[in-house]
Parts: sequence; C-alpha cells; structure tokens
Amino acid sequence: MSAQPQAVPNGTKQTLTLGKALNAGLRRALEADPKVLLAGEDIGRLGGVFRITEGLQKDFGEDRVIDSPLAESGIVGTAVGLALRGYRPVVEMQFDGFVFPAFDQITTQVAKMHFRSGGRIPMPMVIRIPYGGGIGSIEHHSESPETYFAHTPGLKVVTCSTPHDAYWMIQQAIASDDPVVFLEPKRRYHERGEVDETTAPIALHQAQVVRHGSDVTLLAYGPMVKTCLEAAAVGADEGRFIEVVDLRSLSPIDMVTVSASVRRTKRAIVVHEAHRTLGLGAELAARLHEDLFYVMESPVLRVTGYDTPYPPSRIEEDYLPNLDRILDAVDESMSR
Amino acid sequence: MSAQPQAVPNGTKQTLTLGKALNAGLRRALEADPKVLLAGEDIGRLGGVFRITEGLQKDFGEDRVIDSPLAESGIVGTAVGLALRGYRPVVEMQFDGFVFPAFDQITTQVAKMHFRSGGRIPMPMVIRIPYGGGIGSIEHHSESPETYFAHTPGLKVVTCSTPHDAYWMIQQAIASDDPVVFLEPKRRYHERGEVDETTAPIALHQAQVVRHGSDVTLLAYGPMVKTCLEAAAVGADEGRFIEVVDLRSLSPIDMVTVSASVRRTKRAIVVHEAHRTLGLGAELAARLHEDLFYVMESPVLRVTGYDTPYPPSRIEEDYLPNLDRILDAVDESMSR
Amino acid sequence: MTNLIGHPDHGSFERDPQDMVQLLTPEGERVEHPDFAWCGDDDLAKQLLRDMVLARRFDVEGTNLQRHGELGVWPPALGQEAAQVGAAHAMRAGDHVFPTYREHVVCLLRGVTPADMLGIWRGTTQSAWDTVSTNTHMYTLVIGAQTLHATGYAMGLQLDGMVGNDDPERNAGVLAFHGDGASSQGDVNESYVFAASYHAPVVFFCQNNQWAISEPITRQTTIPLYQRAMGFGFPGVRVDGNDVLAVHAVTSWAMERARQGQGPAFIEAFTYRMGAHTTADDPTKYRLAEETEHWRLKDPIERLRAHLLRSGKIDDAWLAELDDEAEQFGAEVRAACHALPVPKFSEIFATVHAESTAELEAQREQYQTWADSFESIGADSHGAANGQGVSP
Amino acid sequence: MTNLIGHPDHGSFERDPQDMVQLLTPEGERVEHPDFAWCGDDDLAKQLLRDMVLARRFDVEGTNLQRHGELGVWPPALGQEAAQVGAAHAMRAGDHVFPTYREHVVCLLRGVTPADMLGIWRGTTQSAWDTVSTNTHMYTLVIGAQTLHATGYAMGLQLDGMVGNDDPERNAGVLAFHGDGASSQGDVNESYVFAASYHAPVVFFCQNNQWAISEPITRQTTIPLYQRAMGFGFPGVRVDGNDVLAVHAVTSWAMERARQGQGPAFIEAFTYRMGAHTTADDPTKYRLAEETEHWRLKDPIERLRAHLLRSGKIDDAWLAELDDEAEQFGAEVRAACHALPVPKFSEIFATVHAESTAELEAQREQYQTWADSFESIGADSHGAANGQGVSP
Ligand SMILES: Cc1ncc(C[n+]2csc(CCOP(=O)(O)OP(=O)(O)O)c2C)c(N)n1
Ligand SMILES: Cc1ncc(C[n+]2csc(CCOP(=O)(O)OP(=O)(O)O)c2C)c(N)n1
Ligand SMILES: [Mg+2]
Ligand SMILES: [Mg+2]
Repeated sequence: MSAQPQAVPNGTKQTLTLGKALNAGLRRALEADPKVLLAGEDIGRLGGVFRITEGLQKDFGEDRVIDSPLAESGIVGTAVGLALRGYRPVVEMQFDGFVFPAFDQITTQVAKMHFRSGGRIPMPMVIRIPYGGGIGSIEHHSESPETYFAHTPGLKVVTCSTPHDAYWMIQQAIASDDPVVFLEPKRRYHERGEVDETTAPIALHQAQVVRHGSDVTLLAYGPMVKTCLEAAAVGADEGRFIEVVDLRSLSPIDMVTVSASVRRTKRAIVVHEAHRTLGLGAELAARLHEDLFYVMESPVLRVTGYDTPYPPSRIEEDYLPNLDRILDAVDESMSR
Repeated sequence: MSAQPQAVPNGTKQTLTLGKALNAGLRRALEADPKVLLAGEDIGRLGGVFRITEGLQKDFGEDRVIDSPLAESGIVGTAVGLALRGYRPVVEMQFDGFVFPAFDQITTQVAKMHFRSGGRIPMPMVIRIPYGGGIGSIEHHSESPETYFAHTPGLKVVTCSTPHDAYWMIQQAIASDDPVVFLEPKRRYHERGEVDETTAPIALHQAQVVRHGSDVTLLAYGPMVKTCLEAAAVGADEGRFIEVVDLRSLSPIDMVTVSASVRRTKRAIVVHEAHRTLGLGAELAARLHEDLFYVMESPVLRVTGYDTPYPPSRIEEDYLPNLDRILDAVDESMSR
Repeated sequence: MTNLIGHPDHGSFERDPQDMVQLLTPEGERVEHPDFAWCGDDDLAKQLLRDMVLARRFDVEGTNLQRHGELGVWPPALGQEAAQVGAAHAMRAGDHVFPTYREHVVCLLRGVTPADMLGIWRGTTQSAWDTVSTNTHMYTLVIGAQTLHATGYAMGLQLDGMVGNDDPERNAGVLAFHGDGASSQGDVNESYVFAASYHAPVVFFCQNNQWAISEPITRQTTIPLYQRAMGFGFPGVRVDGNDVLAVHAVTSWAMERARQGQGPAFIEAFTYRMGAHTTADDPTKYRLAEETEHWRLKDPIERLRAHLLRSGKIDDAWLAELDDEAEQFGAEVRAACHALPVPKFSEIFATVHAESTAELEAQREQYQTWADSFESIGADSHGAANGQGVSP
Repeated sequence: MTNLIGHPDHGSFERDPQDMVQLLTPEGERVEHPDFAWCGDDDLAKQLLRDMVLARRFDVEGTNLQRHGELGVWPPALGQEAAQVGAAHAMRAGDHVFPTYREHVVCLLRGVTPADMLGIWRGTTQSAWDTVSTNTHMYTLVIGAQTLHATGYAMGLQLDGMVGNDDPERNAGVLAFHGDGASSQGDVNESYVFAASYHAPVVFFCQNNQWAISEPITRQTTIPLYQRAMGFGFPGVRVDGNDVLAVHAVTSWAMERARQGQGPAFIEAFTYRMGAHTTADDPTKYRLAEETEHWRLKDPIERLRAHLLRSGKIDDAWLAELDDEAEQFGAEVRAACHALPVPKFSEIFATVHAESTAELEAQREQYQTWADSFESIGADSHGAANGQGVSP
C-alpha cells in the first residue's frame, strides 16, 4: 500500500463541484507520488470530454498526463505494463459504454495479476469510468456497468456521491495497491458541495449512513444517493423516517454498516440505475436475507433500471429510479 | 422465429455422450437450415479442441463450418455481419476464459441490435462456450462467466446438463431469433445418457424438476446438476428428501417452475461454480425472497465457487461445490 | 522529468501530401492521374455539387437544431462533404454501406430520411431505420465495431454467390466507413485480418479528418494511414478527400474490384474536420485557427463550383436554384425534426428480444401500473426529458 | 453450395522463403548476409548449441512427465529451440522479456527455474516466479495480451530515462514474444499502434511456427507476417527461425535499436512447430507427415552441430559431455517436478488482493471450518486432484 492521502492541517474547506473535486484529487495524487500517471483518450490538452483532467497536462507534462491512441484495450493493457514497471497508472475510459473493448484486459489480466503471481505482483491501477444516465445523451453513454466488475474477483469497485468523497476517494484509490474501478457519477459532476481537506477521510471501502431513519433503509451509491436523500426528505414530510446508506464501495461491500442499519430498520430497499437482474441489489438482497432473515419484516425490495438496454434519452427519466418509484417501494416495504 | 426442431417420429433413442449429442444437434441444425453456419477457431478440420464439431466440415463444407482467424472479437463481429445478411451463425469460443476479447461485440452489438433497431433487426446468433472447471486444466480454462451474460439485456443464456438436453437445446438455440449464449458444461462432455429424438423437447427457457423431494430445493444448472443429484441421492440415505431443479435457462429464468418448487419445499439452496458475489444465486435469492418471503422457512443459501480467481488445478476440487458442501448446506437450511 | 515518450506534433503531420490521388485541385483545376480517371459526365458533376451543397445544408440545420435545444448533440460533417458524396455515388443500390455516426450525407443519398437520422441525436430512437431497403446499416457509436460487421456481411455476399460473377449486375460489395482514430482499435485491425483471410468484398473507407476529438492523427500513426493496408495484404490508396471527383473515381475502382472478387481494399480519404467533433466539443482548446484556415482553402464545394462555373457547366441561375432547393431542404429538415414522435416508454420492453420474456412482460406491467397511477392523479412530473445532452 | 469464401491452403504457403535472413544453412554451412552479421565467438557458438540441446531435453522431459500423469498438459517447443536460444542470448540482464506459454527455453536462460515453469502445467501454481530478479514476465495464456503489457513496460523504461542514453549500459529494452496465430488478435495490433505512437523500446518477436493449433498461417495472413510491421511504421525482418546465429544477430540488432531510442521493431522467426500444439493435441488430424518431414531436415540443432563439428570447434568428446549434462539436467527436471509442493487451498484467499477484504476472510474461515471438519473425521475425499488435464 502506498502512502494514504493525509489530511492537510492548514488546508481548505472549499465548495467545489464533484468534477472539480476529482480534478483536485488527481492533482494531489500527481503531486504526492511521481509514479502516478494519467492516461486516456483526450485527457491531455482537452482535459477530457468532461474536463476532469483539465490543466493537469499543462502542469505535470505530457509524460505524466498521456493522451492515448483510440483503443481502450491498449490503454488498459499498456497500463498493466506500466504498473509492472512500478508506475501507478490512472486510466480514463471516456464513457461507461466504451470500457468493454478493455474488458478482457481488465478481467483476465488486471484483476488476476496479483493472484496469478502468487501475491508477488501488485497491480496498482485505477480505472476511472464516468457512468450512469440522466444527462440526455446518446446510446452507450449512460451505462451502469458495475456488476461486471463487482462480480470479478481481484478488482475493487468504488463510487462517490459527493465532492468531498470524490476528492478523497480518488486519492485513496490511487494509493491502493489493488486495481480499483472508480465509477464517477457523471450526472453529478456539476453538483456542488464542501470539500474538507482538513480531516482525514474514512476508509475507502467503508459505507456511510448519510441520513438516519428508523422505518426503512435505502441502500444506494453514486448518482442515486442524492435521489434517495431527496426521497427521504419528501418521505419525512409524509411521516416516513427513512435511513439512507451510501455504499461507496461496491466491492468489497461494507456489510457491517449495511447490516447494522437494516438490523435497526428491519426493512431495506436497494436503489440503482443498473439493470435489475444481477444488479447490486441482487447481491445485497441475498446477503441481507442470509444474515437477517429472521430479523427483517419484509423482503429486500429493488428500485432499479429495467432489464432493457438503456433507452433513448427522451424517455430516460422513466427508466431511472426516481422519487416516486422509491417512495412507492417504501410504502410497499412498510405495508408488507 | 425460425422453425423449431421437431421430434422425429421414427427417430432413435440412443445413448450418447453429451459431446456427441451436441455434435448430433449441430448436424441436424445444419441439415435443417442452409442459413446455419458454424465459425470458430479450430472447429473445421480438427473438429474443435473438444471435437464437438467433428466431421461437420467434412460433411457440410468449408463454407458452412468455417475456421476463423485467431480473434474472438473478429469471430463474433463478423458473425453479426453474417446475421445481418440473413445467416444464423453459431460461433464457438474455444474456452470460457477466451470469450472476453469478444465481450464488447457481445454486449454493445449482439445484445442490443434488436433493441437499437427498434425491433427491426433480429440477431439470431448462438455463442457456444465450453465452461466450468473440474477438468484439471490450466488458468482461463475453467471459468463460469454466466453472470456477465445474464446481466446483459438482450442476450439469452442457456446451459444443458444431459445429452438429451444438449441435443435439443442446441437446436432450439439455433432456431431462436434472439442471440443465445450457449454454455456447455465441459466436464460433462463425456457423460453418457439417452437422447430421445422421438418426442418433442420442452421449451428452451423452461426449467425442469429433475428429482422430486419435499424438504428443500436445490437450484442448479449445467455441470452442477449431476453433483446435486448425487447429493440428493446421498441425502436420501440420510432421510433428506431433496428436490433438484435444473434451471436450464439462466436468462430468462423460469421463475414459475422455481417458485412452485420452493413454495412446496419452503427452503432453497442455489449451487453453482461461478463466484458467489453476484452469481446467479444472488438473483435467485433476491427473487425468491421477494416472492416467497413469508412462505419460506429459511433464507436461500448459496453453495458456490469462492470470490477468488479459479485456483490452480491441483486444488480445484476444494473450489468446486461438491456433495459435502451441498449436504452441509442442506443441514444448515433445515436447522434454521 | 524525463521526456522520452514519443509525443505527437499537435496538428496533422502532413498538410499537402504528394502521394494522393487528386483530379481537381483546390483551385478547381481538373488534373489527370496516371492510375485513376473520373468517368462521369457533366450531369453527374452537377449532381455531385448539388449533393454537397445539400449535405452542407443538412449539417447547418443539425448544428442549429442542437443550438436551439432540439437535438442533444450533433456531429458535424462540415468539410467532409466530398468524401461522403463521392463515396456514396460509387455505390450501387445492391451494395451495402456501414457508416460511422458522421456519414449523414452518405445515408441521405442511400435513402435514409433526415427524420430517421435526427432521431438519434434528438434522443427519440437509436438509428432505427430500414437497413434492408436502404442497404445501409445503422450508425455505430462504438468506434470501429461496424468494420467487423461489414466484413461479415461481405462474407455473406460471397456465400450468397454475389461476388465475382460474369454478369456484373449480380455482384455486390460492402463499403465500411471508419475514422482515423478508429484505425487504432483492435476491432478495426481484426476486420482487416478477416477481410484479407476470407478475401471478402469489403472496401474500408477511412475518413482521415486529421482529428479524433482532440487527438491529432499523429497520436494514432506515424506513417500515412493508407499504408496500413499493405501490412495486411491488400491495396491502400490515399485520395484527396476534398476532391469529390477523385473520391468517386477511387471508390468506384475499389468497389468494382471487390464486387469482382478481387478482395478488400483500403481508401484513406485525406480530409479535415472543419467543425467541432460534436456540438459538445470546443476545438479551440486543442488546435490552432491557423490550421483550420489552411484547410478552408481546400473547401470541397468551392473547388467544384469554381470548376463548373469556369467551364461553363453551371451559371448563377443554376446556383440560385440550388440555393432555393437547399433552403427548402432546410425547412424540411427542421419540420421533420419537430415532428419526430417521442416513443412511449412502455414500448421498449417488447423490443429487447424478438421473442419477449415473462420477466420483461412483468416489468412492463409494473412500469405501466406506476405510470398509470400518475395519469390518474394528473401529475406530469415523470417522463419529462430535457433536450440537453453532453456527449462527444 | 457456393465456394467463394477464401480458403487457406492447408499447410504453410511458403516453405523456403527467399526473403529471410540466414547465416547458417540447414546443411550447416556458414553464409553471410548483406545486412546482418553474427558477431559471436566460438565459445558463444558452443554455448548456443549447448543451450539448444538442454532446451530440447527440457521439452522431452515435459512431454514425458505429462505422459506419466505428472503434468496436466505440456506445450512442446520442439523445433523452435534456435528461435528461443538465439533471442534469449540477444538480451541483457536489464532487458525485460514477455514470453508466451511456449518460451520455456527463453525463461530458463533468464533464470526461471524448471520447477517454476512446471508448476503451471502441473497445476500447482499460475506462473508465480520472480519476475523482477529474472526480468522475465509470467506466461500469458490469453493469446496476445502480453504484447500490450510489454509495450507499457517499454513506455515505463522511457519514462525512467533508460532509453537512448549515451552510456549504453544505462539503456534497456523489452522483448515481446507472440505467435503467428496471435498476430490476428486486436490486442497485438493495438500493441503495434501504441509502440509506434510512443516510439517505445519494444521488439516484437513473432514465432511463426506455421500453425495456431490446427490452423495454418494462411488463415491468419495472406502475405508474409513480417510485412505487417510496415503498415504500422516500424521495420519488420524475417529471419530463419531455425538458424540460431541469424536469430541472435537479428534480435541483437533490433534490441540495440530499441535501447538506443530508435523505436520498435518486428521480427518474424520463420520456424516450425515440430510437435503437437500441446500434449492434448493430435496434429495428424490436420497436417501432413510430409510437411513435418520437410522441416525435420531444417533442424536447428543438427545444423549447428554439423557446422561446429565440421569446423573442428567441437568433437565427439565434447558432445558426449553435453549428453551427460543433458542427462543430468533431465534428472533434475524430473526431481523438481516431483518435489513441487501442492499449495494449501486456504492460502488462495489471501492472494486475491494486496489488501484483503472481510468478505474473503469470511469465505476463508468458512472454507477452513469445512475442511477441518473432514480432518477431524479422518476423511480424505476432498482436496484430491487428478493429474489429467484437457487444455490445448
Ligand atoms: C470504443 C469507443 N471509444 C471511445 C469513444 C468516444 N469517441 C467518440 S468519437 C471519438 C473519436 C473518433 O475519432 P475518429 O475515428 O477519427 O472519427 P471522427 O470523429 O473524426 O469522425 C471518440 C474517442 C467511442 N465512441 N467508442
Ligand atoms: C484469447 C485466446 N483465444 C484462444 C485461445 C486458445 N489457444 C491457445 S493456443 C492457440 C493457438 C496459438 O497459436 P500461435 O499464436 O500461433 O502460437 P503457438 O501455439 O503456435 O505457439 C489458441 C487458439 C487462447 N489461449 N487465448
Ligand atoms: Mg477523425
Ligand atoms: Mg503458431
């Protein structure tokens, strides 16, 4: 494990967008360790199509912020080689739908290198993927591919829902000696929030209760945390005390935090944009029932994307979990 | 939908190995429809590394049983083009671990073509994959990649556990106008069983109760069906009445048959070789609890491969679900 | 800091390559080439000009519609009209085309309607046009994936006996477009391997517009792209992509070879993306205005107009008529865009598969119940979509 | 039935190509080449012969061990000894090698132990050797994947300032092996793109042994493979892969170019897989004995032995000593194989990640409890593994 990102005693508490917080986190990681490298399509001069790497090539040079040829397998595959040589590559997949050409390198090489080498070879790589829908985009630009990664042993998978987490978690992911798929909720890039540099962050793979409640637990991550918090606020008006847990880490899942919450509320609803079948909701339901079958008062419900490809953008709002669907599920959970 | 394979009134009832049954099924499909094509690495003159296509190039020619260059994405991608031109390509991935270079074509192209085209363009393709472990093989040769496909809308995923099913299901998959990932349990290629040509098969996506019992339901598929039947037999000696359901179809899942069984036994255990986290067991557990929470007497348990990469073959037996682990789970389920 | 990783020049490494087929200079002068002759007549030349002008108009409309929030995003083809019009005119009805997301003009000329194309960018469909009657495949947004489809389709033509027949009318071929950036993708290179191995009747048409979003061609290759084909065993030709006559001549040659069973060929159309990558892009971040200016002088429409005017094939009246036609076409495009129906969400469940499933039917019902509950209480908060899009 | 899809000849399309570097004929005659000279001395020549003989012995042992059920499968390198030994000797300790699953000899010469290599085929490990001290990466079974790793590693050397220094001792390069079949994979072609784009110090060494399992080279390419490199912008050289001197000369040249910062190069070693693809394969199903006989006359060991005997550099006594050495090495290999420890299953959980997880720890405990329950009742039914393997 490389040095963990540290709190800056005289640091700032700044309000930043989630995108800018990522940019600041990447900047700190580049400063902290000369072995950290960024690579990807259009991340250099352009600063990435979402401008997450804006200004970094200018400040750190073309040898540390590297524009790649247009080939995702090549980007990840060469990053493996760089990692073997002692670098800590942070690669960007331009959109969620374009990670699949790299899928072979990710599953058969990146994920397995430490295991195959009998623990000799670490694979400290971060694969950044802007993911999820809700931005009115064309096909392949709104996917939620987390299951593919969370089902693959050897990978770790995290996602952030606030600028503060974005800032710290990207640094923690880069400091990790394990390969981390870092999912960035692209529809939240422009959400603003306070980034506090002055206190050390919680552990990367820890979940967090982001709203307390006693009636039911909403389990969410990434873009859906905000939606769940909004639902909880509306629910409160209707007399529902809804707890919201931000998973933050999808692999491993922090079952201690999750179970503790559900043990209290006795009811759980998982909310994600990914397709329902074999989405994270399936795993959470399986684990919660296995652990708390006799404690829970109703089965884990799932409010998710449907088992269809992501639809054309004019109708995407009906695909995405929203307040109404979440509150309906709360009603259903409570009425069972 | 192209013509469904028909029972042969004066056909045979023959004992065949599962591998030979697949070969016979492919032969019938090639005979039945001139648009059916086979493509893959080494499937022609060699007949495939498992000899599943043995003799077919000799009998149907090099234009219908096509040796491909060594590139899985190319094999699937050109098959897309052949399907667009009206062919029904059946492609072979040489091993489970080598489907990943084709993953982009499968997820972004094959799975979505019908949807993207607004229902205009069917994608009748079968992707045959020998899968699973237990044959003493080297790395990447024992994977169980079903989750990756079953989570992908647009694909159908099936697997056979007997020669009879192998013979019929491969024909049904080829007759389907939807893309079907056809998982072949390679450790069962040499198992023998009766193939009955004289009676029409059950529907491709239907599950089947393959042993009746009242205490608990084992939900399994592919290579694990035999293991579960053996466990059930041993369990019977110990006074356990174990029902075994062969899922056959992993996407869609025949929840009617599954739920009916569990409604009766009130207990369920899912058994698969794939990694536990986000394996099919997760989805079955989520659905069963959602449907039968107040009926079931204990939570769905999972007996699965671990969340590690597949281990070196000398220790693979400890990775794979076996009689002991299944019967332990039966005990646990019954004692809760 | 070391500085050893090869860094591309920013900008195209060649601006005026010698080794390219040209039949009409930027100044509108007709020149001859030893290997390629243009065999069209005056009517065709005028037709090419007309199509390029309408093509550009389509592009202007697309960009404007996006600015007005009617489209989520629009990828302009500005500057690439000659490459598209020349290539499309080299096709026969029975040939099959695999476009990228930028071949609007090719698609129009194949009979795809503006409405069909605009649906993608408006977010009402995903290229759901009639690919059979137009013999033109849908747009593919996953860079390079379509080149393998094209190769497979070409193999299908072979199997159908539609290649190398004595009667040329019975032959057909495939044209596969891809960009300069796409040339780096594994899939694209695999398609070269398969095409060569099966001797398939497919022509790869690489639109080298010098840029892949912000990355110059020099990041993808250090030698001229057309030479890539040599390494795979089939001919590669570089053509002035802003010269519609040369593009037409070279593509006609390559397609005819393919139809006759002489196997694949590769065309590098040397051109320039005059506009942004898409309306979401800002090229001032990564390229110099000076470069764009250099290319403006090579405008594909200007040179043909100059040539035809100078040689008296057209006059101002003809051009005025064309302007009117473009005006009217523009109005049609706008009308088509506004008339695009928003699909019902409930319909998507049935199009996932050819044969649907109980699970999807259940999800459709679940959705429908939920949606109906809104209608009954008169709420309209759901189903609203903004027209804003972010997608390069 | 139409028959239009291009079908390869079955068998290599060229048996005695003219355009390849040769310094030692099959008859053992030293010849000169205008571009490549062999700069070794007699000692090195003898060393090369010795290494080839030991290499072949390793192979014989591997095949026998598999026959006796000690290995699940074994991929013989029979016939490819010169390509491996020649290439390995062109490497410096500081260079890094990325082998395929067939480069046993290269790995041995890099200091990987026989035990380390046999573990993979016995099923006790997955190439877990010390890649840092040997400067040799693990075997990669996913065809072609390692070529990208090699390119990335070479980029790392550039960043580390280990390329193009005035002091040649400070320079290093990378050698990436792949097969003829692998040349069709997207990853391999992408590695050419990246290597060219970054001007990385990597040499691609393609073992063209004419076959990819049952598929002849003509299924992968219709032109000589070394020409592939031209299309990507770096030099490609074909060398007689059964001529250890030529392989050594050409690889030395390419590696030195790379170290000096002149970028990537491609070597096609024209050789032949004399044995089965692996012990699970049966080549009589797909190729003619006559072809194998043709190649037997080009045996890499025979020709060097003949040359050195004829020129008096070695004699029968020397050869007898070498035989003894091989005999002893064979015994060592067998002993190493038998001594390979079977890992404890419980240990695998901790090697999944550098930093493990609670879930894996729980699974380990679950496993351990279960395993212990057996030991306590003395059962031994679990954990038994058969040595039989099916895997090409
Ligand atoms: C597999 C994949 N990776 C990344 C992208 C994002 N992307 C869209 S267009 C583009 C550049 C394409 O460049 P080029 O092939 O030259 O075509 P052009 O846009 O210039 O017509 C990129 C990187 C994508 N669509 N697909
Ligand atoms: C991605 C992938 N696809 C398929 C295979 C199965 N396979 C193993 S070796 C081989 C042939 C390789 O041929 P070549 O590259 O010529 O190397 P050689 O075996 O001749 O040394 C194949 C198809 C694999 N290992 N990886
Ligand atoms: Mg371009
Ligand atoms: Mg080979």
